[in-house]
Amino acid sequence: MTVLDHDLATAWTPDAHGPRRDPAPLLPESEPVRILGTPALRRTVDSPGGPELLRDLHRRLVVGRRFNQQATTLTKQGRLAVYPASTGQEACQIAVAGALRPGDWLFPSYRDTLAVVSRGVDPLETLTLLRGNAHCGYDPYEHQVAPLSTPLATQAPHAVGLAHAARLRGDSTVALAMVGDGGTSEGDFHEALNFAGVLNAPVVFLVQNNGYAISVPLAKQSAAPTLAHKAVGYGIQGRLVDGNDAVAVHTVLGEAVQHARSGAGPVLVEAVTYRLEAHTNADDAGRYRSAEEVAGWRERDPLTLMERHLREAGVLGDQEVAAAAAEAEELADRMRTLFHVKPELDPMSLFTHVYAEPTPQLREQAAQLAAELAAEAATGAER
Amino acid sequence: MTVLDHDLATAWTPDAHGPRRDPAPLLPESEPVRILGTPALRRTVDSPGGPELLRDLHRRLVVGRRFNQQATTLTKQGRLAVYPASTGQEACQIAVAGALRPGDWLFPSYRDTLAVVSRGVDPLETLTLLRGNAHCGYDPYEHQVAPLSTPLATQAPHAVGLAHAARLRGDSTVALAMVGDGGTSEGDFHEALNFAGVLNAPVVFLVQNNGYAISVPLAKQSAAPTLAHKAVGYGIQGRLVDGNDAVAVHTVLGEAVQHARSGAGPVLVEAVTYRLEAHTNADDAGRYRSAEEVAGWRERDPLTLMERHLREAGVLGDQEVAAAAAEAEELADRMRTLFHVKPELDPMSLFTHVYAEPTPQLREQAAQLAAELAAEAATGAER
Amino acid sequence: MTSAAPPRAAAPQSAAPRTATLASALNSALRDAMRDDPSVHVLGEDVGTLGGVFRITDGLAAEFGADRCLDTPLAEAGILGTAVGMAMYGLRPVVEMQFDAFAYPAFEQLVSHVARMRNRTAGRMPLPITIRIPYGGGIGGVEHHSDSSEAYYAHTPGLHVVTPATVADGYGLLRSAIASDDPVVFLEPKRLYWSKDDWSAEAPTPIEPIGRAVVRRQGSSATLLTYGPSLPVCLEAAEAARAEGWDLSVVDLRSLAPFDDETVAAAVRATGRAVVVHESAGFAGVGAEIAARVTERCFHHLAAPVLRVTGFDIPYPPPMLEEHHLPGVDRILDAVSKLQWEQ
Amino acid sequence: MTSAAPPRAAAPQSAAPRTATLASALNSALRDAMRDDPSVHVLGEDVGTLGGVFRITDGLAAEFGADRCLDTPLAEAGILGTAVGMAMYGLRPVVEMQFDAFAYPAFEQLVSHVARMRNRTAGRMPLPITIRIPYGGGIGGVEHHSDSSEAYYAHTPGLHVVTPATVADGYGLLRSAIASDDPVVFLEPKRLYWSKDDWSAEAPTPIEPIGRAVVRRQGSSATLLTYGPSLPVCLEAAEAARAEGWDLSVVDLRSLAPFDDETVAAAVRATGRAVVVHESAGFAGVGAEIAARVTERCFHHLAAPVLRVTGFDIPYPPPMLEEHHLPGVDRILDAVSKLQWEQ
Ligand SMILES: Cc1ncc(C[n+]2csc(CCOP(=O)(O)OP(=O)(O)O)c2C)c(N)n1
Ligand SMILES: Cc1ncc(C[n+]2csc(CCOP(=O)(O)OP(=O)(O)O)c2C)c(N)n1
Ligand SMILES: [Mg+2]
Ligand SMILES: [Mg+2]
Repeated sequence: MTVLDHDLATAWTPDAHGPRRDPAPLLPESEPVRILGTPALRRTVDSPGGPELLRDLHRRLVVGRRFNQQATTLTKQGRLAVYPASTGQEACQIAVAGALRPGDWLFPSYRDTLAVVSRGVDPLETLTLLRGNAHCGYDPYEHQVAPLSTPLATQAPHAVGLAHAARLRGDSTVALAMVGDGGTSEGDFHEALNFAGVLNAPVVFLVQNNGYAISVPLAKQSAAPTLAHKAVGYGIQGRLVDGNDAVAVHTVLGEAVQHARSGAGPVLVEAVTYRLEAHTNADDAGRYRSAEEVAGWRERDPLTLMERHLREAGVLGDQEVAAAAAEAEELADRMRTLFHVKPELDPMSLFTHVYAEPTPQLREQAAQLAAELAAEAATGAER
Repeated sequence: MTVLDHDLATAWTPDAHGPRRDPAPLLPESEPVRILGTPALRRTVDSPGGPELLRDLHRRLVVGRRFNQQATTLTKQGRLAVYPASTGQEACQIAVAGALRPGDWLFPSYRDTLAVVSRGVDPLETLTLLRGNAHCGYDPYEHQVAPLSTPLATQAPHAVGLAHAARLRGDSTVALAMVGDGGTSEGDFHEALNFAGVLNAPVVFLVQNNGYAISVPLAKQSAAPTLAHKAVGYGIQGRLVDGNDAVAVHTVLGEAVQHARSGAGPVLVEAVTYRLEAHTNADDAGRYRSAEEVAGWRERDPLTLMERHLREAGVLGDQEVAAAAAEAEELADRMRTLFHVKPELDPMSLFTHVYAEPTPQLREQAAQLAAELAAEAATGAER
Repeated sequence: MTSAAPPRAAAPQSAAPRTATLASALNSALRDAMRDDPSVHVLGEDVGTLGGVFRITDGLAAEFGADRCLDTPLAEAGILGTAVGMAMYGLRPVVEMQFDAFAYPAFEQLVSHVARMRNRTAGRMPLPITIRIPYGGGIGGVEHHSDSSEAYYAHTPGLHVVTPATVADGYGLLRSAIASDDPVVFLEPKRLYWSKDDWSAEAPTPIEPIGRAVVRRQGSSATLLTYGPSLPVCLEAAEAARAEGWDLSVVDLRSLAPFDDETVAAAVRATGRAVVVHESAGFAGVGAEIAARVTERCFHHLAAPVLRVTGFDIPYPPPMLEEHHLPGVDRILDAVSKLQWEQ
Repeated sequence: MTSAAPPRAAAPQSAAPRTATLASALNSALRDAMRDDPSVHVLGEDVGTLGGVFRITDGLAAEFGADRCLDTPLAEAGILGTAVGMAMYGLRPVVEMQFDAFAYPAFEQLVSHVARMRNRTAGRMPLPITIRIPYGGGIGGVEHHSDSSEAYYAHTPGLHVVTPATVADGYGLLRSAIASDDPVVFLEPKRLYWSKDDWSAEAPTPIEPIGRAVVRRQGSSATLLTYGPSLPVCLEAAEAARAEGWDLSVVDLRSLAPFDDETVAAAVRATGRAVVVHESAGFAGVGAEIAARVTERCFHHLAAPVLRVTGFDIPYPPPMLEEHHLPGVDRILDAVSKLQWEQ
């Protein structure tokens, strides 16, 4: 006598085919998807709109790099409290913005300021959190970007909930959540992917595997074959892509978003990349990784790769490179100007948005602060 | 130009082969392992000690079932506050005890009282929690059994920590944690498996997939091909076994424990089974599953299966069956006797084990209660 | 999104008040809120087909479909995190945590996101989420099924913390909580689920605004300040106190945050003596806040320090010992007797 | 397992006291505890190779190996849960949570297991775990990096909650915490990490027992009750108060649970007036407990209600506004001035 799978299935699930599914289609590719340096690049070049797309990606990479550099400079000038640069990860950052439509939602992690800016949010508003004058400086509803999430992986279930709600409303919205390799260890990552699988929510999880969580290398973070293999445990699609190949990330993320939008289910994309700078300006990366390792990755800098391959393919020339550089300088200029102005601070704003209406307790406390400020002002005026 | 995996590996990991590993060896079998009703049973029968093993498993199943029945009866008599029966899951429960050596540790979930008793813990001490006179009634160090864990999956990281500590000490201890299908959704389950993979801790996770978390069927809990497929995301071995086939569970769990003990790494075992009774005596299972479904599973009752197949194989006769039944009655008798005695309760014990030494605050509070009790006693005496 | 939908018009039939349990009033509140506002969604473990382990969501999946009353996977952080995302998209989620202690896995989502999202976004992204948590002891529950966790929530800025003690408030306050544009931790005293009172789902009580305490008994000797599961105990104690010659006021706080200083201070000033009563551990419990703020406000009206009768500072005991832990009538009267009457 | 190992013998060389930071004293305490007791293991995010983001575990992995000072995966519940299992097997784990708000994911493990395991097992399975948490604001940290979470822990029976404010206590109390057979939440005021004092790792201060407050300044007019990051502010306020004619006592609680009622009540009785000062939100904060219990014990010695100066009941503000949130000298003096001096 045998216990038939088929019996189990009918017993437990509304669907006669479940819960057992063939894992094969869910498993990621065994090598990261690459386009630069492969025949696929040529096909892109030859496709309609291909050269424009490639040049656009290049331009956004160049501008993105400049954004990272300028933000780092701002920390040195004391105009930002702290900056976690995504230098080296720009291919992932800009691809996110490219893969999403207006109406789609982005759920960035604390390092993903460039992705936020690429989606259209003002650089000053994006960097408010790191400047220190406010928490989230932008209106999440303006460009459909959730606040930068500092507690790691906690924004992943938000993306699932939003995608689920949108689907219930009949909208074709996709939500994309960004998590680091370290963030995949958190319980919230697991719960988000599991909910996504069960709800079949139109959500894409992008893991930027940059090899480190601050000082902790991937091998101490996970023993998985790849992080993309985690997808199978949730019955969702796993994808693996070279995160330094801007064309590949753009392509794979685009496919993932399309997969989710079509109702085919969530996707987990692992982009293999590297953080070229320290964790933040406050970190000393020399304590945990070698100069040789960094040098090796500098050779695979997403910008360098892109420029070299596009030049080789004949879609990029000195003129485009110069134009991109000029646009980058413009952004940097704008950032300098924006950050030159001291932020206006209103201490009384501490009480404004704790609740829809301040509680009686907060009204008392606000009155106390107001009195203190008035007294200070009076003392100041006296002097 | 290509980015070589090999380069990534040397860059990020101490090990030139990591982090990419071949997932194939980690994936579970596509069908649950079965022995009853397959040629493998014959091989067991013919192996040295085989018939004794089989008869022993049968005997323990029969005794285990009786344990469940008697405990359920005790709830009806008001002698247990609540009882979550493992009726239908006895093959898993007894296999656990069989797979572990003395010195190994068991981390049971709230339903796993039979596994605890099978490991040698006194039934009265095991059931204290559910009787309501104390929390954990047994000394965890006596039989190396952690307290029954009510918050789901929270005991899984404990098992990892203990296994890790034992390995650091040079002991050959294995820890086995039991989780339900519902429990696999919790963040703690994920974090435990991830830590286990990274630390290569000698730990086995047994998921008893009984198809429901209270009323929620598996299809609403997980979209994974099987729960055992979750293993690959942690770089550990997944196994799938028919949880109603006592010989198969015994075999697979034994292999898993051996795998872990040998240093080859953790194992996740999914045992496919069914809870024949309601969630607890307080639950009304008719609200969420059909009589037909239950009837179908009754036909695959682990006891019935075992008896039928062992009789067919000629290793079990009326005499053994009667002996097992007698032993079961003996246990039931003993339980009735044990539970006939009212538990001794000492209200002052509330303060004894909050800290190694009571704090001044607790001493004050204890004095208050002592005074109340004295006053009550005086009033009682007066009357 | 309505911020305070009116109660539903009374149903056609009999207007005569009938008896109802707190559980059924909560169920009515959920049902009426879902009928009035399609953006109200219920989610949690076993809330759908089963109707919840306490049956508070009974019948909702049948009436509104599985999407509006969703059986989720077993993961509390995931449940609350998903609700956050749903609220971001304009829904009004009502989350059920199965028991007090099983809300702890969602603590980070609650403290770091739910409580702060409005503030973080300067008011642009409010999260109108109601988090229902059956709490407290006295039902013979085994470990982890009897925690009183209100202090954790009351201490967290950005949350409202509400707890009904009567059938009518079960309805009225839950309607308010769901209609609130702020996140509300709605603590349901599970041992009162089966308590009954005159109340009818056909003519429900009006919505009770959040933030107002109510004097349940007017007395002159001393004031008992309490909430949730301890209200009936305090009322009983007040009756028993008459034999000792004390005429006690009893105040039901109903909302721990915001706190109704006005009602509370007035009630304490009127008697000059007060005892705070709650089940949860006393140390750094909500009772400490109440005692401290009452003293700040009423110092010169107080003939004695504000005393506290609370659970001991111990893990919740096993069922057979819980009676010794829970504040009972005698312990309350003991405290009242210590209010320095001889002065 | 030793329950209170003696401090290590002084090293050969110079006995002259030198200057040290709180951070380095904490580092010495960890190192000495690991040298004295091989069962002491450190684990957490970035504690190994990096030595922790605040460098408190600097050099430990180099001296004791990666197994004794373990870089874990990024998952706080997993870290604490793993530590529970290690403690069950006889190790004495010291866990680092990277920042206050990042300890919340471990809340369930802490409340439901760490705090209760000894009680649950009738004393058979104690968990001698130290949970180090850098806490509080004033360092210009962005969101989630400046929480004061002590009230959550102090309200949880089964935990000790300790917080040093001086370099010497950093060493002495951390040694005690690690040697304790009970779980200790060890809250490190991160803005004092770089504060300096006369102290030398070669001749470390003796181990400080847990549970004793200390009077840091003896005065006669009123008593400031405080702990951790607010101690230096209170000492400064006491200096400034002299100009107003007030001579203030300052009590450093050091241990929130257990609480040193004796020292505190004596200090308050001596002055008849008291102000509690802490950074965390005031509502249902530890200050409420202090005010309530001081009032219960010293009612007739009090000339005025015990007042509280605390953080506002708001999510911790962005760095550029934190100065307005944090209790400062002026706010403390304001409170002192309200202690009804005219009576
Ligand atoms: C819940 C939580 N724990 C700890 C931290 C502190 N922390 C900030 S960034 C970081 C490392 C993140 O690593 P990864 O997820 O790989 O992202 P990356 O920094 O590489 O972009 C840590 C531990 C945090 N922000 N949230
Ligand atoms: C953290 C937590 N959340 C919720 C519960 C309440 N609860 C007790 S048993 C149960 C279902 C468990 O299902 P499963 O893990 O499949 O185990 P089974 O009951 O089938 O043995 C739930 C939700 C709990 N005990 N712990
Ligand atoms: Mg990383
Ligand atoms: Mg189950």
